[in-house]
Amino acid sequence: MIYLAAIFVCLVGGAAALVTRSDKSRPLILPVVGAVHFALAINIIWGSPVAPSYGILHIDPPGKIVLLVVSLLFLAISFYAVGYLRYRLSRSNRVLCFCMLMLLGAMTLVICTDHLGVMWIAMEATTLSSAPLVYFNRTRLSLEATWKFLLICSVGIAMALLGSFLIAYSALIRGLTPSMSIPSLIQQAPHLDIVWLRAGFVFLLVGYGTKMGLAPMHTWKPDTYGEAPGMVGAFMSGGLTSCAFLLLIRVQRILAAGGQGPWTRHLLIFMGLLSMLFAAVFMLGQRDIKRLLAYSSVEHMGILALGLGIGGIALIGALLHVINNGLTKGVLFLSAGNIHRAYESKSIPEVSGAIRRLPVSGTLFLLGFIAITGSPPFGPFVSEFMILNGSIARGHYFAAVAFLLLLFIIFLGMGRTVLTAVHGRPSVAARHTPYQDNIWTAAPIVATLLLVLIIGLFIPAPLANVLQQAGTYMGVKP
Amino acid sequence: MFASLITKILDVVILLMMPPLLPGIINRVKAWFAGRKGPPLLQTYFDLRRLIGKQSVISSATTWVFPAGPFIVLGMVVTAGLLMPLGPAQAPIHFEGDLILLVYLLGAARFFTALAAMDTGSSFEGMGAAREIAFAVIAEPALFMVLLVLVTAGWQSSGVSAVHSAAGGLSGYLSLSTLLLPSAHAVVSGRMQAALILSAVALFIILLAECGRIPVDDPNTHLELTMRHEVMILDNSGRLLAAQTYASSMKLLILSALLVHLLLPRNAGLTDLSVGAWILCLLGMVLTVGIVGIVESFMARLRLKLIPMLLASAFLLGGFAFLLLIG
Amino acid sequence: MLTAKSSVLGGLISALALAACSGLPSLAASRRNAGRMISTTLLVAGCALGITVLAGYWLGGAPSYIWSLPWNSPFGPPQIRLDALAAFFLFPVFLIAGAGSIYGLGYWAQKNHPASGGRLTLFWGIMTAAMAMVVLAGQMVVFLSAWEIMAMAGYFLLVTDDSQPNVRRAAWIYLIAAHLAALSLIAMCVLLHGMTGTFALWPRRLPADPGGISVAVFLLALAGFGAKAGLAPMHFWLPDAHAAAPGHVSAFFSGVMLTMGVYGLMRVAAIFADPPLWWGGTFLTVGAGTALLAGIWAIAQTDFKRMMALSSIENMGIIAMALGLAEIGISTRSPVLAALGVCGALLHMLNHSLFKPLLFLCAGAVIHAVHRRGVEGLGGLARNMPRTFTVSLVGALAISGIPPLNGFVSEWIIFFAFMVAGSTSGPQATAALPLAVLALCGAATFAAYITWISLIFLGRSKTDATAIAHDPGRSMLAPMIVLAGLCVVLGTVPAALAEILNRAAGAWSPAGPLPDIRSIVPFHIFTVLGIVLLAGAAIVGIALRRHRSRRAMPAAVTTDLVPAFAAVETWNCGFSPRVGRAAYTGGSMLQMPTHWFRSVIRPRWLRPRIEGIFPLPAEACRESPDPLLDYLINPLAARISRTVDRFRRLHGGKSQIYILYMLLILLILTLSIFVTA
Amino acid sequence: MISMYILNAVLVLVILLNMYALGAGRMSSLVRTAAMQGVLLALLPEIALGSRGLMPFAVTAITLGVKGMLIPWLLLRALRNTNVKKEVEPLIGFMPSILLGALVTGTALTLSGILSAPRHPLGLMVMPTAISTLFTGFLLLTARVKAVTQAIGFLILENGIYVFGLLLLAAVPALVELGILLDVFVGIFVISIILHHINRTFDSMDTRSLAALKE
Repeated sequence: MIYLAAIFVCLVGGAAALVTRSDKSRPLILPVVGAVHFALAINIIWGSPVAPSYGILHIDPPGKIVLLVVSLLFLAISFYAVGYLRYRLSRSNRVLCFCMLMLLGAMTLVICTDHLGVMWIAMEATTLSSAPLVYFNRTRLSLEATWKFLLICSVGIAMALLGSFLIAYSALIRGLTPSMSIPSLIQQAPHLDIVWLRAGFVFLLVGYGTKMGLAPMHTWKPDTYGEAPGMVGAFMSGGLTSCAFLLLIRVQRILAAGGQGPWTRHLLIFMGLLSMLFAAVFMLGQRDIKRLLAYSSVEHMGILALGLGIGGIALIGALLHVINNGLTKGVLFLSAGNIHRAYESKSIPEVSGAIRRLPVSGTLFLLGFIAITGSPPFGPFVSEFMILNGSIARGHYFAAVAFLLLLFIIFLGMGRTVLTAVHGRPSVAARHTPYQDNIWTAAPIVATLLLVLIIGLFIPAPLANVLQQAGTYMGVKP
Repeated sequence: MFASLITKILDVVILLMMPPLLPGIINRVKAWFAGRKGPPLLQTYFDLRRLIGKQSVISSATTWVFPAGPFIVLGMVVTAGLLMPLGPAQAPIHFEGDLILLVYLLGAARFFTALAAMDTGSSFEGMGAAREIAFAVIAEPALFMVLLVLVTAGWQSSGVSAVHSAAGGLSGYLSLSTLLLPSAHAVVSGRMQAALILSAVALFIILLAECGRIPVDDPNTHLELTMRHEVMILDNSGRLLAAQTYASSMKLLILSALLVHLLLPRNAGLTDLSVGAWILCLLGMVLTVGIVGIVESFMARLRLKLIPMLLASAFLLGGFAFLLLIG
Repeated sequence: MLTAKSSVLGGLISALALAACSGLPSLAASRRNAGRMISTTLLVAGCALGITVLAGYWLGGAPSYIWSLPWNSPFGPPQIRLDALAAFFLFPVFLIAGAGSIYGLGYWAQKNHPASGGRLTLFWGIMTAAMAMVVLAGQMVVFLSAWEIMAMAGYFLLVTDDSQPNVRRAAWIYLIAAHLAALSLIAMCVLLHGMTGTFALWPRRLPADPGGISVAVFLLALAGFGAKAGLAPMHFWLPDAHAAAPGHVSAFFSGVMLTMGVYGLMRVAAIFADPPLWWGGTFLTVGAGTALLAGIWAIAQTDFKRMMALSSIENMGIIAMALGLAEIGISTRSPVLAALGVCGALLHMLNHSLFKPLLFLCAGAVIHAVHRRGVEGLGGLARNMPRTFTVSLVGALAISGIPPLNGFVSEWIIFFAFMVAGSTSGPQATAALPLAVLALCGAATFAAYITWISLIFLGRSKTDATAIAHDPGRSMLAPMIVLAGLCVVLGTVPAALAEILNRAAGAWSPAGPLPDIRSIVPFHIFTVLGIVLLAGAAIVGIALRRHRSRRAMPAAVTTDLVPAFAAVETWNCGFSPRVGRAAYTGGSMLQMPTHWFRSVIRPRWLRPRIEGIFPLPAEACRESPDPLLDYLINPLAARISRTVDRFRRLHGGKSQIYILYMLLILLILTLSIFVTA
Repeated sequence: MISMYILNAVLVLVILLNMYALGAGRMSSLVRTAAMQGVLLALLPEIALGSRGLMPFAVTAITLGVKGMLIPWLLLRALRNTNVKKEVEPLIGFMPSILLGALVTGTALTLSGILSAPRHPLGLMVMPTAISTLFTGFLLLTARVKAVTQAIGFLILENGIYVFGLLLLAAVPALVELGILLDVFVGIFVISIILHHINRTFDSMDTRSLAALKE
């Protein structure tokens, strides 16, 4: 029961966090859990050639990729958290540590199940456990952000529940035994009622799309990521959204088995491009670096949806992009968090000359920007290139043109702010804040960025293997 | 072989000896029209001899560019002259594409004239140099257009198109000495003649501009504000002035030779040693400068802002000629 | 036993690795000069190794090599390929990178710029390696990666002095253009992959393309590579970037980075065995337009680095024209025209990457000496900086195409190609018309560089800014002298390059072998001409050797050639002789052509109001910003940002509205349920 | 058969409660309406399907406790504690809201034949009721000013999904069902806590003060 072990580790860690008294030593639980979880994740992903299945607990190849991202990202964040929380001793981090671990556990459950109902439960659990994380700063703005996050995501997740029911209903209406388990749904798929199946997909798309942050359900994202601590933003934008995307992949697979593949693809391409468009519009002239990153997350969710919608090599690209986006978002949010600490502001023009004020974090932020906008030699370039390649190969010329144009606009919007923030001279006030880069807050970011760089240069064989598995699983012809 | 040696020597002699005559002719023509007696025909020769013997006055603001300039200019113009067939025979130096070199050498001469002028640091010389280089921006394309017409006409009349021939088959069709010396077998069309006449008109305008004649420039006035070439050499004296004067008259010779050859009938079939042909060519040059003199007698210097129009019209004439030719 | 192939690969890879890592010591020891010295040594060693390998490669007959690297990538193994064309473009990369880095020792000295010096050195090395890799790339992903790394490294070189707002602005515009170019190239590569089914670069001699994809490929390549080369209208980033960068960085950009665009254009031009005629026509038109506009814009500039940048654009336009002629030659099956065109383009590219860096280095030396960028207020520097003056003059003569310097040879070939093109029958003879543009550009270049040379070095100083100026140190002077020497050598002995040109042209030609360039171009005559002219200049020089006059006049000198110079003041109509300020300025020198072409240049006249009987002292000046940037791009950007601002209200903070969005999208998607597939 | 009558009667009651919720002018009555709806729905499986064992019974009991008592108590406490106005502030008026709700309900009822599964033991009323309730929830979420009203809207939205879930009781394992319910409860619980914080921090329930984060 290796899946349960991975979840159990988080629960135990959470319990330990609750009982630990010292705010100084409590964060150390995070790296411990992170390391164990990572080891278990490695075992799940590469431990056996065929993933074991225990009842509703099972991991599919796309899930392995997401699990890898989540676990890796958490590992990096957990080390970062130790350094970060040293600067935040003014308030208790008990809830923060507990909820981070609960979030990890819930995400692991999302990944390691093949039952739509359980997925929903776990997904709702992620919403609930991340709400206190958003409210960590205890300011009016963070309260407002939490409220909006909670309200919109709850409504969204309710839609997802309805969608899951609708898919089961599509079996019922044809007189079949309704089920919410994915293997049996795949089996039933050719006989399911098309209209209800499609309706189920629409609701699931809107529901999990909300969690993913696809436009126009993305409205919670800038507020939440803007007000949450950087590490929380990193974990949510890199891990949580990837989990939501995983659910869409799984649902899409059911639809495809039911012969509705082309229809879902059109929807996904539409939503993907719409998300990129919204992100592009709101990134132009965005002065708040964390909100900027939130919109970048919206953009990349759009890219993922687009890749899934296009299919073929683009789907492999999208899966690779899950890793690239997750890790790069980690780099960006964590370094933005450091900048936020150092400047006690997250908007230009207060933030300027970050490279001078924080040579390491500033440079990392800049490199993260270069990576996330799809510049080689970083990973996102490879995956975006694959998506573009796929869209041409499969005849989606309009999508390809729109994709490139929107990437350009996004580059403009993002570049303007990021470059203004990193270049120039820091203000006098910013030079006298206590924060300085240290090994805890810088090394995890450097390591993450190195991984992004490695993926950009070449795909390590084990990873290529998992990608290939996922491709075969999703019916991509090599 | 012997004949070609003779013609080459003849060519060099004309090139070196004849230039100072031309300003004299112009001045005589002008004087005749004005009803004056005018200076002697050989006045420029006398001036040159006197200047060579004189001491130079050199500004302390200058560098080596100033004294070297006139000699470099002279060297460039003489080299250019060696590329131009003055009579009915091939020039002393001729090769594939020498016509491009000719323009570049004249350009180099202009470069150093302007540079030497700027070396004095005087605002008067600056004015002259500014005008010189500004007018060149329009005059140069016009001159190239004329040459393009010449090349295209030459190729069309030869009946061969080197573009389609394989490796290395150009056989001299881009050389002034081939293009300007009509062969008896040339194929001539009315269209071609019209194009050549048009380009000759263009060339005449260019000649007026390049050699600093009225209506573009006034070589005689000493009101600095109206001058171009003369004001550039305002600080030159002695041998420096001699070199400049000599070089500018040689430029006049080269361009008028080009004009004359452009107007020779394309199928005239001139031979190297025919005395008549030599005299015809020389007379043509004299006639050309004579016309320059007539123009100078009857026209005033144009207003500065009209000069670009004049030069642009030369360019357009060349362009029309080309289109006429290939149309 | 090393084969020739593997030793070339090994040599090139080590050269690239040396270059790429050369900045690390300097970055690590940013406070000390030693790190910088080690870095520069490493880089120069890498460049020297690269040049040595190239020399060996040429001597070995320049065969075509392809290496597949053992590497796991979703796009097949990365490939590196070297052929004669690539080798031709590699040479300037190594040369200018090496020369520039030595120059940088003095120009951007570590002790004056401890922080940015290390960064500059680091990205200089990365840029060198990336550019070499762009040329060597044999696979799309390798190429795109190298391209983007080059663009980014260029950005960081550009923002070396990032405390200056104008530098940041120029860098930002550069980055926009670079990104636009990169995206175009990504799209181009994807389409190429769709066409050929392989990720290998560069496809050659493909049969005709039945679908219309090749049109898109061509246009995207033109946009992408054209933006890098600075072809109008994608040139808008270039003048500001070159003006804002440190001197040797401008030299690097203009001498080498722009040619990467040319390289790409050449590769794309060779895709089809029988390219459509309009390809060549488009190259020719775009090139002519670029050269014309840039030539005219250049003469209106008073900031001489902007002027030089515009002159780079102009030269890129000339190269594009030559490439267009070559392409027309291929399309019309005229090997002579094709050979002339491609050799003209290649040679002019090489020449430009010698004299333009030289000029930028000279400009940098002047800026270094007087700490100002405009030509205004300078003058008379030839006396303070005689060596800089001499090399600057060589550069100016070379770029103006004055024989016997190298610019003349390539311009001669291109003129020649035009004349050959004009001699075809049929409508393609109109291809000769841009000859006029080339002539105009030549004259405009003349005008611009005469102005530059004379206002900076000649005459009298207009202010006392020049009083302390002096020739730069050896580390700055040596690269300038080397480049100037190369300009002279290549101008006098162009035949030395003939074989290399032949091979490079052969490696380019998409349609069979081309005729030997030596059979068309009389290289030996250039050599004779060069020797004669140089000898003449030497004679004049010797004859003008000054020596003291025997007469007792103060400061009177005499020489063999001109007897008895009497040194007096310049005659100035009786006005106070020592007032340098009355002389022509950058603004006034080329005011006339600026005025003629004002509708294209769109200069801004800043005229003071002079009123009253005793008016106050006033200044008038002229600015000539880039019209495209000023009248199109900036207003457009402002309008777009206003429009976008209107959309921002969508995110107004009300949760009710947000939920309404969800309801709306739910409704829309629900409607799509009933769309049958 | 009798259970079918009761079922249909309860469902009609749920629809009526929807209308009442849309027209309710006082916060407390709105809260009570939602609670009553929750209680009715919790009892529904027991009434309609008879006893199915211990586990579903436990589910019913928990639902009753949470939806009928805990959540209303939390919400009412939030209302009582402060000096907020006790009136519901509509963005779309009460009457138009009711009309809109009625329109959607009517449409759903008309289309019930198409929407429902043939021969489903629970008959034709479930689907229209679910749609009506869902829409009511959405309307309260989007057309009311106060944060508490939004929470209640969400509650009603969940009720709608619950009604729909009745059709699929067979498809969902009891453990999963329990999990879903638990999540819903914790969700509403967390929302209530946040409401409480909002109340304390802003001294109002007005979402207009919750609009500082915007572009």
